[in-house]
Amino acid sequence: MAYALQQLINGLTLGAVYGLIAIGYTMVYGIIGMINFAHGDIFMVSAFIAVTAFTLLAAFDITSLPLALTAVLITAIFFTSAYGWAVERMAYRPLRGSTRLAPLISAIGMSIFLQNMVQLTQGARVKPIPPVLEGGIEIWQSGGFTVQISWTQIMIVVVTIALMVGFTWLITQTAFGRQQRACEQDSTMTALLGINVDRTISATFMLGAALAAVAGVMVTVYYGVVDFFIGFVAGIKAFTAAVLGGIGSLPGAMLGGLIIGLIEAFWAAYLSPEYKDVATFAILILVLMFRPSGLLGRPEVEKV
Amino acid sequence: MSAATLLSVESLTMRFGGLTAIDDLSVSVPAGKITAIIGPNGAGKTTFFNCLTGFYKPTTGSVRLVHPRKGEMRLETMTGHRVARDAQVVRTFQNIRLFPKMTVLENLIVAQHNFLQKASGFSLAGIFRLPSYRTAEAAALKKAAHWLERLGLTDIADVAAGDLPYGTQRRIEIARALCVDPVLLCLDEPAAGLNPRESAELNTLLLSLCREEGIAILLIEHDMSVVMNVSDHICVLNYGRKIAEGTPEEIRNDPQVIKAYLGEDDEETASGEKAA
Amino acid sequence: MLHMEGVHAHYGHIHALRGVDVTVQVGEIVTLIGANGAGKSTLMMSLFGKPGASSGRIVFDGEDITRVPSHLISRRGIAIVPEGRRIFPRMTVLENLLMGTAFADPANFNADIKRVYAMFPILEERASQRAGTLSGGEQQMLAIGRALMSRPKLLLLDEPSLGLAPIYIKRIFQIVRELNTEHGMTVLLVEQNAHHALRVAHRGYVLQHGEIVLAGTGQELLASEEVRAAYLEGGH
Amino acid sequence: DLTVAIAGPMTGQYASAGDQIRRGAEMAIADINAKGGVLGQKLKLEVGDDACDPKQAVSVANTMVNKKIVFMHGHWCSSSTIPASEVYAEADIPMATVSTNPQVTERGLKNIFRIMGRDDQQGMVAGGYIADKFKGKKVAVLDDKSAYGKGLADEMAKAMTAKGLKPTLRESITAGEKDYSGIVTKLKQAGVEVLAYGGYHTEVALILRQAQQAGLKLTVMGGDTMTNSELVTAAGAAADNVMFTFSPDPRKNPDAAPIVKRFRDAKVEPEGYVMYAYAAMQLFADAATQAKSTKYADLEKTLRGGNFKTVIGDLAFDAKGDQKQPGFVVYQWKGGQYDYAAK
Amino acid sequence: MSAVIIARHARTPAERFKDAAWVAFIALLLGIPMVGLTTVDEGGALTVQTRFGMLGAFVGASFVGRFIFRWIIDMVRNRRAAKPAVAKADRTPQAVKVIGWAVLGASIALPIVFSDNRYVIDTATTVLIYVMLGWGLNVVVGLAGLLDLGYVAFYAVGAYTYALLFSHFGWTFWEALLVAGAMAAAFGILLGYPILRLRGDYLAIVTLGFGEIIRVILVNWTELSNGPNGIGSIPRPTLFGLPFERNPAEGTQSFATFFGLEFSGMHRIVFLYYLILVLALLTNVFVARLRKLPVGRAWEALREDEIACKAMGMNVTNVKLSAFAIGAMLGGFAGVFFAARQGFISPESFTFTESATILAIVVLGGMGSQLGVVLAALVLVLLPELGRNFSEYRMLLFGTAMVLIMVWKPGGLLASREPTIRLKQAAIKGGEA
Ligand SMILES: Nc1ncnc2c1ncn2[C@@H]1O[C@H](COP(=O)(O)OP(=O)(O)OP(=O)(O)O)[C@@H](O)[C@H]1O
Ligand SMILES: Nc1ncnc2c1ncn2[C@@H]1O[C@H](COP(=O)(O)OP(=O)(O)OP(=O)(O)O)[C@@H](O)[C@H]1O
Ligand SMILES: [Mg+2]
Ligand SMILES: [Mg+2]
Repeated sequence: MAYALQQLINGLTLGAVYGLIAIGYTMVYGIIGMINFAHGDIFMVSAFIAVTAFTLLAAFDITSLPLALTAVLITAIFFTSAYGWAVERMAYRPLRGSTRLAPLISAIGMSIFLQNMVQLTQGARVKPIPPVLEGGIEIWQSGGFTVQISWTQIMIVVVTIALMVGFTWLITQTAFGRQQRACEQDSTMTALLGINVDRTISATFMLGAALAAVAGVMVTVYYGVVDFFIGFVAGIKAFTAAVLGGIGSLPGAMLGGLIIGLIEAFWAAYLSPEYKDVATFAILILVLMFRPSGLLGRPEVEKV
Repeated sequence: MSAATLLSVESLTMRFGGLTAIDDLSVSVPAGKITAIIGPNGAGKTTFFNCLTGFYKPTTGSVRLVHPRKGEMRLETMTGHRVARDAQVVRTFQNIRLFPKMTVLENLIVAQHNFLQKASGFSLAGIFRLPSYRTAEAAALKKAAHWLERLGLTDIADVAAGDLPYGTQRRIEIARALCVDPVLLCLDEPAAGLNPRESAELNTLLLSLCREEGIAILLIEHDMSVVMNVSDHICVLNYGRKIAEGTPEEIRNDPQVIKAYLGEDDEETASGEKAA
Repeated sequence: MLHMEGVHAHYGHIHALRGVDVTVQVGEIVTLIGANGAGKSTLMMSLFGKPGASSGRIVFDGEDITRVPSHLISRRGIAIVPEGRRIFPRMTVLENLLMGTAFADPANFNADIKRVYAMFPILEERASQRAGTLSGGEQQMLAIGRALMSRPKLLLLDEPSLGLAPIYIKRIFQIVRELNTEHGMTVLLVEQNAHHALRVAHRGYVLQHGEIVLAGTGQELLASEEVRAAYLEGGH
Repeated sequence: DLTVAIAGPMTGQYASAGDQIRRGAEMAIADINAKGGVLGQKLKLEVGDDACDPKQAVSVANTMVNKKIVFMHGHWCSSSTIPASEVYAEADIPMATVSTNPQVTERGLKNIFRIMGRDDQQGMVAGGYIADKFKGKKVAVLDDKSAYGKGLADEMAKAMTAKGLKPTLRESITAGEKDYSGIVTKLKQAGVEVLAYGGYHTEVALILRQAQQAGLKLTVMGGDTMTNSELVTAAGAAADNVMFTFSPDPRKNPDAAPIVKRFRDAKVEPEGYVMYAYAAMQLFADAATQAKSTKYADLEKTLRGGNFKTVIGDLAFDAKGDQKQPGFVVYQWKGGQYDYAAK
Repeated sequence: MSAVIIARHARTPAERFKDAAWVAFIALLLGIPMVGLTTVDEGGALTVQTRFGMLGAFVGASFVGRFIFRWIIDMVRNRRAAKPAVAKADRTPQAVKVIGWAVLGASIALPIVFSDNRYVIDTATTVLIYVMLGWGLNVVVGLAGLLDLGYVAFYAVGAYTYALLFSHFGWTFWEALLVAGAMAAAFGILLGYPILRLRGDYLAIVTLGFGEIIRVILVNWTELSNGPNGIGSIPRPTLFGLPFERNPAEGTQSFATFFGLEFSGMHRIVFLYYLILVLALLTNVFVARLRKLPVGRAWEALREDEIACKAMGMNVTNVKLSAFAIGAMLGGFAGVFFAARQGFISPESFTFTESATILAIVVLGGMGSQLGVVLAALVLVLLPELGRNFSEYRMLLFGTAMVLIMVWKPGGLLASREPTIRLKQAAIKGGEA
């Protein structure tokens, strides 16, 4: 029982991390109608920025945790947004209006570029930072097994939920969110209504990158180790999460992330860890068979 | 009704959540005639088509087709492509749905897919270009050429359909539907976007399809110059219910129809029609 | 108010406008008629630079807007009901209407939406339905409503009566007239239904193969033999 | 000039290993050339990047054949070495590899020489050590599903069981992930104290970190990949509990001391594969000198029969091409350095 | 939506300067965390190192690069605008034909010209494998418009089917070829079935997941696939039973002994090359003919409008499944060849990156264009190969090139679509007959 509870906590945290990246995916999806393959790598870039920032702060002896964390978050968001902007400008904007698949390929190219750029400029070695936020709460003890939840885990879940709520509000309730969705549905018409499509898309990419930046910082704090390859795995898992929950739906992305996190945790805990990815994808396929637009995605009714 | 009934719809209902788009509707469509379905916007006309042609599964009700060769069929139980393939009830769409990057001719050839696919021995005969397939292809081409000619599309046969003007696309859609060999042709606002002259040409076409080829036509249309001139029978819907039924003359003067659909002061339309 | 001079436009290799001159004065209703593919819709869209004029000049309110980016055009007071409606299918009716107000004064919102709902009561009924599931005619009403939400100085209507029931067609032309007389809105109208169009219009142009071949007042065009033969009469 | 080559993952996930190989080889070539080269000819180094992708490995091999190399050191991943070696075999190019998969030398190819131990030998030493040292403790055997990791883990488990210590858990993880809290919790639940791990250091670092957070103290036994000092950087103090098997440390070889110093002066820590790459080049130079030829037949014969002094100690090969005295030793990390573990 | 490029007014030097300054500013922003700063590992802990010189160089290079680039682009554009736009549309089909024959001629001549360069021939073989894969995926993505990110699964199925048939039953290449193709097709249907209702990105992720499932199973199901160790010693194809070996088994002949040639590794390489060339050409003819058959047209129609297809009485399910099955089958054939050529296969050869590369070939080729796939495969395989000289910069350049090519030709290298049937031609033919 205690064991199951601990695995539940593990799964939820992992799920929250996936969800956080998936929200970024879904944001960007909401505007270009296409998965942004470079998103995982933007996340990776932000993790590196976080490592550099943490190390710098340590060098300046800034030890106050809230201060350091805020400073790192701001730095990461700032620079990562610039990366989000640049990716859109280089790999997406020139392809506006071409086939849907063209930006997919240029984004894959971008992803390869970013990965190798980081490898070259920051080195192929893993980058560790010392534990930032240590300790946690012991929830329960049974049969010599202590169930723990660390502060970092709590922080990740709280931040993720807060961001999800905030961004859901932004997308569904504000004029900006509306304009964003309009760009995806018919960018020409959106422009005819006086909305600067390019700027809206850029802004969305920057927001998506900002979300990736938060995820990057959280992951850096949580795992303490980053390398230039983390974007790939995280990207695919988050992509899966976004789709499972229904692309375009932020709560869906969150839910998808949590489900995948839980499947991974429990499959690995009670069944075979080898096949946990198979389980994840098999469940994805099953869900999509019955709900072709994901769990919370609005079914695409096409009126003829 | 003198002619045999081709299609009879009985107490058809279609609900979307709380919204009842079609409410206990019964209609019968005679063979070899043109039946028009009219009614205000949102009355449920397109939804009615969708229920007939397997795009929606009606909430309740039955749709029976008496196919001249294959006997009675229940359309509401048939899904998607079966209605077109087996029952040969073919439709066009209110929002044109062509294969935009394919040429006009290709659009018409694709419509003969089932015939050609069989002739190609599910590609086996086709891949080796056996004579049996070649003759079938020639036949399909001939049919396509025939309808292209009838609809005045021959000159643009090799142009991508999506690049053509709206009015032309409407005709292509009709030609494509005709290539499926319909026993019942369901046209959803075929005259939308046509100018009066083109509408008049459409009238001629519809009449000849019906009179010469014996194709029954079910027509949704807001252009009274078309509806009143070609229909043998008109059925008026409002809020998913049938509010009137009869010949064009009866409908034109039905006070309920005037109130809900045609509009009270008929001066403008009337003169427009006269001119048309 | 609007002045187009020798405007050419292309779609790839298709030359859709071949030197069009069109003028619309403040407070006028001007209609464009022409056969299928004559370039009527292209002309309207070229005001917004989609496709852009490859040569020629477009002046609006005394300003050259030939090269102004699309999104800045509507902010100068032009609104369009485009061909094919182009509503946002996955947004609700209300959200679609809100999209029309991106640069309008929020203070006018209540009045504007009331006006639109008064014109098309069905839109109010369906305010939270997804626009993509509306019937064809309802979508057309929505497109018109959306254009009106921004209180444009110049309203471009590309076949507004398409797919509407006769009773609504009458309403639309009535509304056009009303907007014009009561609110001083200038209107450029494309219609297949040339009778209606020419009757409400002060002036009209006939477009053929991307060129203006005839211009005159509504009455003149209505009376013109060529126009009658080509666009008004349908030989039985 | 004589062209010799190295090949390995210069890009991609395992690029840090490729980097080590390159640095070692470059230094060796410079040293050899400074002493006048081999048989009076200067050596020229070609670098091939296979990114650990078997298909690219073959492509690299073909490039190298075209460049008329006389000796190859590589590839690094067993799955690259295996297909690539066939190309070298056909083109009569001798090769020295550090790939540890038994298959590498089990296919009857004559041109391949392994200057590193095999997974099975390594696993035997590691497994035996665990069985002796941690008798009665709960041991989990874990691998990362790579050819290398799985082979090693299987051998460790076999050796332990043979000596009477049955693993409590036998699991696999997916390399490249970041979250191993699931498996850590599982280890904690099972009361595991010792982890026998087949795989790369990156994952070990993460497991250790996460174990520490979960309040689980683990001793890890791994293979040669644990030599990478990234492990210490990433795992911090927890790395002190990591043991691994490796050939006798070349850095401890008194003969190698000057070279170790030269590396350190050049800001390269001669860890992991650096010294091996250096040794591979020495091996070639020595063999060519002994054979007085760089012809394949002569080289092959010399390599198979001879004894060669290198920075990693003396090398001699058996009929299959495996090193005669692989001599794996168990090491332990302590305060950022590794040293022989207590017997 | 295509629009002619509007002849912009020429930029003034000041404007160019401003533009370049803006780019330099962005470069500075991007460069600070990545170029300007780096962390190095010193004694087990990280410290930050600054590289302001490098950052300066990077920003400066961006400035100058942008300035010159813009200038050249403007010059080219002005020149283009000055020239009257010629209708290229009519010329394209002929040009395609000419290029097509030229490529074919070159590929036949290649082993003769480079008869002793195994690298060139071997790389060309790789190109041809990708061409074949590209043509297979083109059926699914280019023609049927179904986004498939897990195509590599079928490639793997083909390769493993051969490897297993050989290792368990001793089947030869030729015997296994058809069975493996059928097996892959069956997997295609297996994948196609549950995802019939899915669209766009949902399809993409499920196919991606399917590719991963196959790979993970190959890694873990050791009893079947020998796990990560892979399967080795897969025999090479023979020429009518003549193997390409130095020392043929007792009492048999090898290619070299049969023809009285001295053994050379090149024989096999050249043979493999011609073998894949023949397979690829067969694939080409096969796909080109399919495209002109009802199925082919149905695929394209499906890509254009699924609902209209239904309204025409087309069984959309079957059309989709046939696209998946045929695409998968071609992938399977390529897989068999791959296994035979490598002689060793392991799950590492069948990763997502592979799927992405094949997809890139299809898109870059210009969705649906057969010759486009050839050109794209050439570009995407040769680029990283040429990049070998840049060692660690190789993939960086590859990624950059991928973005640049896509931006340069968003529709793909050969984007024009040739109708499958023409009224005029048909009429003429009909008239003659
Ligand atoms: N999928 C759907 N979901 C919800 N409501 C729908 C759906 N399809 C249609 N409706 C509603 O049902 C009603 C009938 O629509 P339908 O398209 O049948 O009207 P119509 O008679 O064709 O009108 P028009 O003449 O304007 O085309 C409309 O009010 C529409 O909003
Ligand atoms: N997106 C496009 N791509 C290519 N050609 C186009 C495109 N849109 C229109 N055309 C072509 O441009 C010409 C003018 O078309 P346009 O739509 O402006 O005509 P229209 O007068 O509005 O016709 P309709 O009455 O059918 O609406 C036509 O020949 C048409 O084929
Ligand atoms: Mg309708
Ligand atoms: Mg138009």
